[in-house]
Amino acid sequence: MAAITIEGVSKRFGAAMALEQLDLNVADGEFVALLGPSGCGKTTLLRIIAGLETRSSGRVLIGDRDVSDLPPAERGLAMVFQNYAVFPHLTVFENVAFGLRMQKRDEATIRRQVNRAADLLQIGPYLDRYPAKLSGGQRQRVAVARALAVEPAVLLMDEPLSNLDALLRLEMRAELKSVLKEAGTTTLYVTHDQTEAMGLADRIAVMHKGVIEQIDTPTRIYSKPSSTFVGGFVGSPPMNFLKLEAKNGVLACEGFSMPLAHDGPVLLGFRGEDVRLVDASQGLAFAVRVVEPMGSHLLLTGQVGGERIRVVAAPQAEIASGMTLGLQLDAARVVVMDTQTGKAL
Amino acid sequence: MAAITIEGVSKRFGAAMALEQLDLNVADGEFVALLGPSGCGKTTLLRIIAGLETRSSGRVLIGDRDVSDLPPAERGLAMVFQNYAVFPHLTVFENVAFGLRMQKRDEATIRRQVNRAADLLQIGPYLDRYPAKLSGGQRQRVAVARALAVEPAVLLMDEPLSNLDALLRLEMRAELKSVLKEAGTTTLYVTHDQTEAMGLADRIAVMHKGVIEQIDTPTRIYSKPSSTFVGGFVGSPPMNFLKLEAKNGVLACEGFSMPLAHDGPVLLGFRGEDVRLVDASQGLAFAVRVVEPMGSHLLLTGQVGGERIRVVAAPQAEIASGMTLGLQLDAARVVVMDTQTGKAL
Amino acid sequence: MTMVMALLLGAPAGYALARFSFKGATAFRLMILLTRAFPLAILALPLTVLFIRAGLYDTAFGVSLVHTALALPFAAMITASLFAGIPRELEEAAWVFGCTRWQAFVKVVLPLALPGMAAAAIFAFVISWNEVFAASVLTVQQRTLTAYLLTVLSESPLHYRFAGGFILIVPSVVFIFAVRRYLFALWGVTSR
Amino acid sequence: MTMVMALLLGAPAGYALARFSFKGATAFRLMILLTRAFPLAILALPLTVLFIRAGLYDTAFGVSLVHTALALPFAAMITASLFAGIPRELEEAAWVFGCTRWQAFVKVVLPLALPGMAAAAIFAFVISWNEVFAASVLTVQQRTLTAYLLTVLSESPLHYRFAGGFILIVPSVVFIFAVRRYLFALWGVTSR
Repeated sequence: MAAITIEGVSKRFGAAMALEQLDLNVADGEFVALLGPSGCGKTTLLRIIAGLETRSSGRVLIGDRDVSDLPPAERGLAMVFQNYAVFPHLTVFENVAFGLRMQKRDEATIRRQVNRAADLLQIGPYLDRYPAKLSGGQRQRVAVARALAVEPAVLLMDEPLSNLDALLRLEMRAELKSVLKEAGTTTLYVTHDQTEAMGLADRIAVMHKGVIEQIDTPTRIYSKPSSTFVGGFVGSPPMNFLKLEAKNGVLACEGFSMPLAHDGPVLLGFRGEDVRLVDASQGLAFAVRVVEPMGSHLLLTGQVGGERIRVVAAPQAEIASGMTLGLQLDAARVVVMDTQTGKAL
Repeated sequence: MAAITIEGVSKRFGAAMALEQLDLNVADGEFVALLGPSGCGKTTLLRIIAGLETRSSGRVLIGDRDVSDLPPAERGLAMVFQNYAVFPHLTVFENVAFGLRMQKRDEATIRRQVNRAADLLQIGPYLDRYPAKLSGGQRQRVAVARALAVEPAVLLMDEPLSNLDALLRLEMRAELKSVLKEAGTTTLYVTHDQTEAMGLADRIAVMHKGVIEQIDTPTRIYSKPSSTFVGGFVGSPPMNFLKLEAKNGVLACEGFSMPLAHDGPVLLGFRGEDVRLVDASQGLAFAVRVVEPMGSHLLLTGQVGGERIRVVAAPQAEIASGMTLGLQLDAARVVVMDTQTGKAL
Repeated sequence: MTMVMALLLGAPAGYALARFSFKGATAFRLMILLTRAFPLAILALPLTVLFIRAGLYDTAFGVSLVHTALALPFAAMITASLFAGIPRELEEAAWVFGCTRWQAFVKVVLPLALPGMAAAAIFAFVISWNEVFAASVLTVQQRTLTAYLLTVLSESPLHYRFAGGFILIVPSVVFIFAVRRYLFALWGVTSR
Repeated sequence: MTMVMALLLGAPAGYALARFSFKGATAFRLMILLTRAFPLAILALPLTVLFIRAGLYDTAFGVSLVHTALALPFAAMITASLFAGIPRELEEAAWVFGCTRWQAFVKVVLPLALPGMAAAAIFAFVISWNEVFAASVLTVQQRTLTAYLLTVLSESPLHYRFAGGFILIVPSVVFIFAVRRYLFALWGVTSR
């Protein structure tokens, strides 16, 4: 168990900056998710921490040790890869024992630790099989067991669930969360799937174009995003943004007003489930274009002014495309962004 | 515009039955989604309708015409492929015009229809480009425009959104829905993504192992699944099932009871958002193991008796893993399944 | 040297012919592999007899015919992997949008396979160019290569021969640089 | 015939040697392609001179050496595509779990590449087997193949020669059937 500290890490690929002067702290025993679209640099950062990629500048500390120039083997970490990377020529037992054997532990210790990891991930019955005989979900468990068996100070995970189907992903997510909580391992988890990051992490670091846009708890990332990018990337449907004009210390539109110490155009962000749908005569006029019955809710897509807005309604609501409804916003559940920078005011 | 009628279509691959005596009707102008896990036969069925695969038995009718033995070109349909299948050596214009050119329409008609399809899908600015210069989403639009340009009687779509990223998929879904509603084309849409099927379709046909398990509106598929498979496959989180014992015409557990004309063990199915969370002393004892804050809601995974249950709670609820809560079910919002067949009673 | 020129036209034409209608099945691919394993010597015997009977032996047409025959399996293999690289969906899309199988092939598959085919043809030409050099020596002079070279060695200074050799490989090198992207794809070595 | 036996051991050993440390870069791959385009005849000249000086000409060892040299680019190409087929993540996983680069290669890459290598070696052997037949004729008898065959043709009845040839190709055929799955992968022809 150890903290991870990243100080001013940069990475250039030729002329392109993949990572720009990045700082990140993961506390001992904490689970942090690196969330971002593909190409945002999240996997590069993880690989720099693992020692599989060289950094252009900056330092990586695990615990209090500067591991920046050590080979992967000496950093005291374990990793779970996107395609599992279980060794096809070794049995499940030997796969899980691989790290321990490299550490030259004695046979009894290896047996004990492998069995413990296997119990935790429920792969005990498959220990003698070869990975080719296992399903994707089982291979995934083997990869996690292999990582946990060495009792690493730090566990790195690179989109470990992205190759599983939806149902299995949901199941493995809950399982991973309870297993890692039990093991208490410091974990850095890379994903592009916001539901995974929300469900698993203690804190989420949202990355965009090589910088961390926001790092906070899932709840705050969701309800108080620090930029339009975070609001648009996290949550399904994404946050809605309306362009409004703030005047005389007040931001107002039909059926809504809040004090704001800013003059000029701003973006008002709100979640689709945080509005009240009222009669068209009250609130913002919302022209419904598409109604999608999602079972647990109705997803309405439509226009307010010229802007596309998505709103969530109760599943029993009788709404058809072509209708015009009124939206009422709650000042406690909105964010205000700068139109130029896209950052929260 | 025409209806699709499938009568007793079977497909054998060697000894394996891919489709078993399948019947399906898609009304004129209707949008039906074929939903199922990979390998359930949904794509095979679509390809048989398109004429790209041979059937082992049965008939396919489009309108009132038996097209079972016609080549694809003479069936009067259009198709959108999973990987778009836009021709890389033709410009966008020529791609969209391809079907019309094959029908030997005159140049003015071609130009008019291509432009109309391009306007509908908003690809007007790219008509002179080659597909290699387009993004995935734009290529997807080209593929749809090419299909709509021929004004097909029937439109077949094979997971057209599966290669797009999450945000784009959400956008294209709403767009597709309004475009197809405007065009009024009879559509059969294959997908493994239940949110797509729910959002888009007038009716959903849930397929499993070569048979259609249930065909109904999205709302009914969601709230009244006809089998445990449908309940588990549709909705996220999937439906929960508890094993209970029905006695003397009553099905009851703590805090819940409903009349049931069946004796013996049954499966009680309910949705995670349809329960009321109460004090542990009332209702079913629910031991929370994992709490995932999803922003718009909390996803609780835990145990009732020995069975895994997923429940949705309000985002503000203060619930931690390890707590025990009480569940109260609503008799109007449950389904009862046979333990043997998994079918609704 | 006229013989070299004749092959310059003859051999690639032969390869091109081989490519048009090919669509691989496993059995066929096995047969191709077998021809690779078939001893050339055994093949050469009846062929020579046949050639002498037909009056083709030691003529440009005869050599190009043999070359074409030998290159056919290679050409089939290459074109098979080229066609395999063209997604089936493209052809299927063409069918759905009104093409017959033949139209789909001409309108969709062929235009897409052409660049790769051209590259393969050039590559085949380069190989054949080298073989031709050897072949011309063998057929016309009726001596072994080594024997021939030894004779020449004793007759002409070394750097003349090397200069001649260099001129011969120049076109090969130029072609290979021009089409290397296709070649890597053909040989299945990814340029990661 | 002793020569055939010698190559049976010599040639595959040569290929195996070539495979161990290879990891491809674009420049290197280009060079390999160039050697394919390089006229054998030019190469043969200095080689022959060298061989005569070293007293290797017309010996089994000499032939196997030449064969190995000629097969090297082929072997490098094959092994490169074999190694490329082994996911990088497997090696990286080995590094993370405590291996040095060399250990990772020995413990992970090599065991995975071995079956493919064995198949490639056998295939190379099969090709070499055929070449050996020709080579033995060429080197020992100091005559051209065609000339030799024509001589034999006039001396022995046809079906004897065919029978002999058939026996020669039997092992090739057997081997090829045994390893065809690997061969298809090597040649990049998907057996869809």
